Amino acid sequence: MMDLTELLVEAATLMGVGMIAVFCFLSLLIVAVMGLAKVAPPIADIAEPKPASPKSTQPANNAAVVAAISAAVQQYRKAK
Amino acid sequence: MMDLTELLVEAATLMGVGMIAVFCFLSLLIVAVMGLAKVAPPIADIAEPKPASPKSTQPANNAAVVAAISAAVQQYRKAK
Amino acid sequence: MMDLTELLVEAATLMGVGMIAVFCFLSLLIVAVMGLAKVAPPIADIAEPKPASPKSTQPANNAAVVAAISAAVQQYRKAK
Amino acid sequence: MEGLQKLWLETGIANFEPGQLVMMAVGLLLLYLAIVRKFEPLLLLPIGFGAVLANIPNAGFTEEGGLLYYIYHVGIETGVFPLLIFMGVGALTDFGALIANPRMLLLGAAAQFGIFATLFGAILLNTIPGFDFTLADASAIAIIGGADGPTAIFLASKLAPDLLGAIAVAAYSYMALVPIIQPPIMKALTSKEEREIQMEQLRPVSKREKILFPIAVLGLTILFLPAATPLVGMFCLGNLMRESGVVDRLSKTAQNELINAVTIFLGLAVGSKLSADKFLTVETLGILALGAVAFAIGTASGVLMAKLMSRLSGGKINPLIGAAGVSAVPMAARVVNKVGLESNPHNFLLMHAMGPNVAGVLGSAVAAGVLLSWVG
Amino acid sequence: MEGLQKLWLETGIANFEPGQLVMMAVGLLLLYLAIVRKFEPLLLLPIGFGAVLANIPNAGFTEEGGLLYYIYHVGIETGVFPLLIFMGVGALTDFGALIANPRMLLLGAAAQFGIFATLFGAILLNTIPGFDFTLADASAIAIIGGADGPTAIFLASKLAPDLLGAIAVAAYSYMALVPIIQPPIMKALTSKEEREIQMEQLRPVSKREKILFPIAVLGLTILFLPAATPLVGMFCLGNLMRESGVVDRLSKTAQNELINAVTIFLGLAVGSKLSADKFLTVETLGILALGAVAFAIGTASGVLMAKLMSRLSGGKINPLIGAAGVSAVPMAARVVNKVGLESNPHNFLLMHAMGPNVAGVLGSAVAAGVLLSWVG
Amino acid sequence: MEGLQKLWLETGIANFEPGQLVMMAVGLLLLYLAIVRKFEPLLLLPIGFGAVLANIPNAGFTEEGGLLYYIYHVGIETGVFPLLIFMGVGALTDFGALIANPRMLLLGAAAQFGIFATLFGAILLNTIPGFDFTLADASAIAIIGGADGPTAIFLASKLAPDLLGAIAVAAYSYMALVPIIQPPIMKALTSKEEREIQMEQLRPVSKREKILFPIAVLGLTILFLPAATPLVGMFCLGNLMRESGVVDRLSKTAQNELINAVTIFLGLAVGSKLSADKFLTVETLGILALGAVAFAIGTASGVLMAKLMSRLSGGKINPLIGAAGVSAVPMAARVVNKVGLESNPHNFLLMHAMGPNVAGVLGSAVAAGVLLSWVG
Ligand code: NA
Ligand code: NA
Ligand code: NA
Repeated sequence: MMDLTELLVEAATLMGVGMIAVFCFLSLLIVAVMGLAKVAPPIADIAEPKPASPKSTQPANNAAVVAAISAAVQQYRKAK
Repeated sequence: MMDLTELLVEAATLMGVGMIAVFCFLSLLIVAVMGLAKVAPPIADIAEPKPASPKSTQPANNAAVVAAISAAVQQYRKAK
Repeated sequence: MMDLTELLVEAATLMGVGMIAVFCFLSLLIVAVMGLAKVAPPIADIAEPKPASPKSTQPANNAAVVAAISAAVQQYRKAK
Repeated sequence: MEGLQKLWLETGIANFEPGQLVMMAVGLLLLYLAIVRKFEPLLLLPIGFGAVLANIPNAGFTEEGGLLYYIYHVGIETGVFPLLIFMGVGALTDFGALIANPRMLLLGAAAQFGIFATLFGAILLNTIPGFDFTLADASAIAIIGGADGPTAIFLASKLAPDLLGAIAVAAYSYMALVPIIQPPIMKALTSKEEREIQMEQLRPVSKREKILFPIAVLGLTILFLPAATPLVGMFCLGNLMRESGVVDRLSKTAQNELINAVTIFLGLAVGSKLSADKFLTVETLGILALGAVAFAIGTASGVLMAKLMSRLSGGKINPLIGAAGVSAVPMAARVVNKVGLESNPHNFLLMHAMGPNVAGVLGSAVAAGVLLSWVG
Repeated sequence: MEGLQKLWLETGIANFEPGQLVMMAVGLLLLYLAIVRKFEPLLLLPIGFGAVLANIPNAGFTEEGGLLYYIYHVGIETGVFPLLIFMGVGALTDFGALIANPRMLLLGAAAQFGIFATLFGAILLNTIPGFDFTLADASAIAIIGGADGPTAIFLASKLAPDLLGAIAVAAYSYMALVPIIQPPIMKALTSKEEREIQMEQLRPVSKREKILFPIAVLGLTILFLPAATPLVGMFCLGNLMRESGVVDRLSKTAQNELINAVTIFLGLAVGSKLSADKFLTVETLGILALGAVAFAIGTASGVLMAKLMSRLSGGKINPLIGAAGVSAVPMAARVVNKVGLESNPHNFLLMHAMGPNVAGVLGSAVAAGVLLSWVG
Repeated sequence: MEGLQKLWLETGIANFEPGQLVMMAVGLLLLYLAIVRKFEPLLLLPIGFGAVLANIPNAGFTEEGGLLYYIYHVGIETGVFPLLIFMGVGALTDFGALIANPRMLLLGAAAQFGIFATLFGAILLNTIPGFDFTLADASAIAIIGGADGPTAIFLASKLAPDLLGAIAVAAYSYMALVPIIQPPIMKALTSKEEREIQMEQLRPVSKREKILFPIAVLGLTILFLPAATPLVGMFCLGNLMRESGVVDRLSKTAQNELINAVTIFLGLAVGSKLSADKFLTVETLGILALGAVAFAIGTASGVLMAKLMSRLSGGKINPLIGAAGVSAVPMAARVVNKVGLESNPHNFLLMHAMGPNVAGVLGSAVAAGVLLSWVG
């Protein structure tokens, strides 16, 4: 294939390009995450979900969920 | 393929035949379920299975069941 | 294929060879298991692992284990 | 710099096609509906995510060797995933309410008129230029009216794989919209007095009846509609494992880990069918419109049948429960309960609506069998 | 009316062949045995259901594109499902009793005489017109005497796939019948004094021995019987995961969800082999007869070996425990316990019988390896 | 006697090749490391066991029709297994610490220098006779420095399947050795004062941020690096299922049974690549050496980057946490915590190190994407 020098040059290029790409990408992600913090009001959101979740996490629009719960309850009762 | 009129006629036929088939089928099922109610004495059966089940639901004719239980017990003890 | 007599002879041979093989194999295993008993000091080993296991059974060199535990704890809390 | 340019040429930005962007927006919309609006999240979340993944340029998810390609071919093209889901749903379903009051099966039958009327409607759409649905296409679209996801996916994978994405999305979306679509229709077709009817408590059902029920259902399907036996058979297997009480290990796995794992894969595979060339067509608009019509007709015919039964029974049946005949378990039954409570705060219809609700599952599986044996 | 006639021509009623009806009855019988009689329900329920599904006319479960076709080809033809079950059983098995008293392995060896005697018997059946078993067929049939389901299915899928259905059904049926088949043989071959022998309590076994045991078993199998390594290897992997204590997550999944899901599929796939042309033959009668003989001979040779060991040990071994050497874990060990208690109400043999019982699993896997390396 | 000789010719003893014996010893060594030393047992136990099974003469595990052959072709060659593991790891990962302090992503970036430097090193090894790594080989080897098992297996299966066994073994071995490899490097590059720096408590993170985070990560990957979307996409799917809170059923299955079952199969399949002709080569020595170098360089570059950030932030960042940027979650974070406590017994760095730690997972997935889009 390629001779060694060419390969070494390509590896060196890839080293540089790769690190630049990784840093650029993760830097963009930093910006994006900082943006998220602005979109989302941190504290209200943290306080809120806990009490809501028992009712709303599983809206159970299909049979599976309701049935699963009732099945679990039944099994629990049997197990006792 | 077929021209539109033919298709419409076939769709209409299928509409009629399909609804008849669905009604016939589920009507037969009504008859069958009513038959079940006669075969099975409802109340004795309801009272009976509960005490029997702990012993007999899982006859455990193969290793899996016994071992599963002992494994579960072990895990439970470890977890404590 | 083969005629019946040949087959019967082969079946008889296999019966003999098979039982010899099974007995030899399991006899070797008896020797091996007896060897194990010498390698492993039974009592110290039995007393020892229990206290060690809670900490060390799952060294959790990767994310899965820690996260699994924390997830389980969270679910347990939610479930309460 | 040349190196960075080489990478740049591979970026999504440099390769996006407009259709892909639109389909990603559709995927994100489904994620929004699933997460924020909690519309059928168990399916719409994986479907939406699958739609996003399938439309990434240069990622090859749906090309040979790609993850979604494998999942689709192994699970959907073969029909295995919807059948396993059906087994799990069978293991999760309690037919007690239906066995106690088997007449409710008639409501499950009536609501299937939504399917067959929509089939006719889909063919009628061909009169509009741009539409060219075959009878197989029309059948696959019409099954949306059955309000049953795995049935719709199974039928679409057999009869109209190109429309699978749109059909599945429409089916799950409308199932999630049941609380919005059904109440006005239910109120329009019933009087206040009818909605106030209280129903007698259901009799208890014996274990033996519950064990024999899935066997009876399968038996009748074998005798009269073998084309429906893949769906009905796996459903009955799940239910028999549940009710027999002798294989609790298997039943528990079918109800939990197995159905969960398959649901993830099924959703991703359905989402992978949301590609621009298949979804951004006038047919999709037609499918969405027909789906809404199918639901409305199914609801109406269920309620009308219940009204008829109510008259014949001397007012012992609350016609609202007819709406539960479309299936959409257990959402439709809950809607019935809610509308019933609005008329009479002491009128709890939930248990009574569970009968027609599970009857609707059987009804649409039977309708699917009729379509398969006619068209397939 | 023409339309209804079209549907009618597709019904099961119009298409049933007599053989299919008989096989469905067989399937229903298996369901009855599983649910009502609680005979090995974890396998017989899915097998029975699979038999019903496979014999539905026009449903295509076992044709290319059908569900059972896929499951069979993916899981049984490849041997993957029985091996995964074996891994799970390994993860469920505690070899403590055997490690404490390794001489019990001789009982597990002796009981395999049931296998090899039956092999000879199967060939002998060829003298009757209508039977024409090859050595491979005879080997697959003989393994029924091993009283181990996955081993029988694995061997039959390799040596005699056409007989797989009958062999699997016979194996599981006789395993369920152990409490009926074994006691008379056990009583006939032992005196009352022998049955009353009490055995010494087993020594405790260290964790290190339990970890090294599966490695030792695998090592010997590699050295002397590589043909048995698929079965023994997966069994030892499961046991090593269990005993090592460092991969409890994996061990738990292998013992539960994985083995459960595979059991459902394995059962359905085995059931799909119960077709009229394969099952309603004189060979099946022969297989059923040979299977009963195999069990009886295995039980007898186990007991006789235990009698010999009892004599040589100066009466420290209760010969009843030899019957547990056929495997059929843990049923055979329980039968030993029960028969022991009948003679002496204070004589609990359960723990002592667990040693020969798990030895029987290894013994039949070794026998399967011998058969595979001779015939395969 | 002839018969016994026939069996003898099939034994392992009569058929062993020396290379197989050596590879079995390697397999046993891995089992020892997994069970006794508790080095990454979840992977090294199945890998070690797979290596033993794959090298049994006459057993055919890795030939067509063998168990490991099927598992490898179905799960590794397709890339499906590592992607499912990644989905599970995503469902197990809490990004809270990283969202609270996104600058930590720079540490996850810096540590990837271990990958790219190793790539150059692998090519440089070609100057030594006996080595002939292509750029694809070198890329697959270099990813060991990413300290992330599924990423390494995924990349190796695409770029250098022949080296897969050695690469996977090296990756998991060094991940297990993190507590030994990292501390000396960390101490050599930091002063005692730096190691004593206490960091501020992290702010709480809202549920909405946690839900949007995986979507943002996937969005950027789609825009800039589609080649990384299989890995990043499945990871984000798992994390979205976890954080959305609407599909707890699915998330739980992805975190438990699914990842457990796949881990068993993945380990066995990787182990099946440990054959003598592929593993007992000078390349393997090179891979092992390069892997150690990659880890060391990654650790050093992470720490140096953290030192720089510490200076720029006026001493608010403890440079030890840079070492966690290699990933090896959560081991590297724990090592940071331990080394921190050695300098200052009140300095708990665990939570602060979790940010760079999970950033390292993303960083190496991004690096894998760069390599795939350059070389693949
Ligand atoms: Na329906
Ligand atoms: Na046996
Ligand atoms: Na990394």
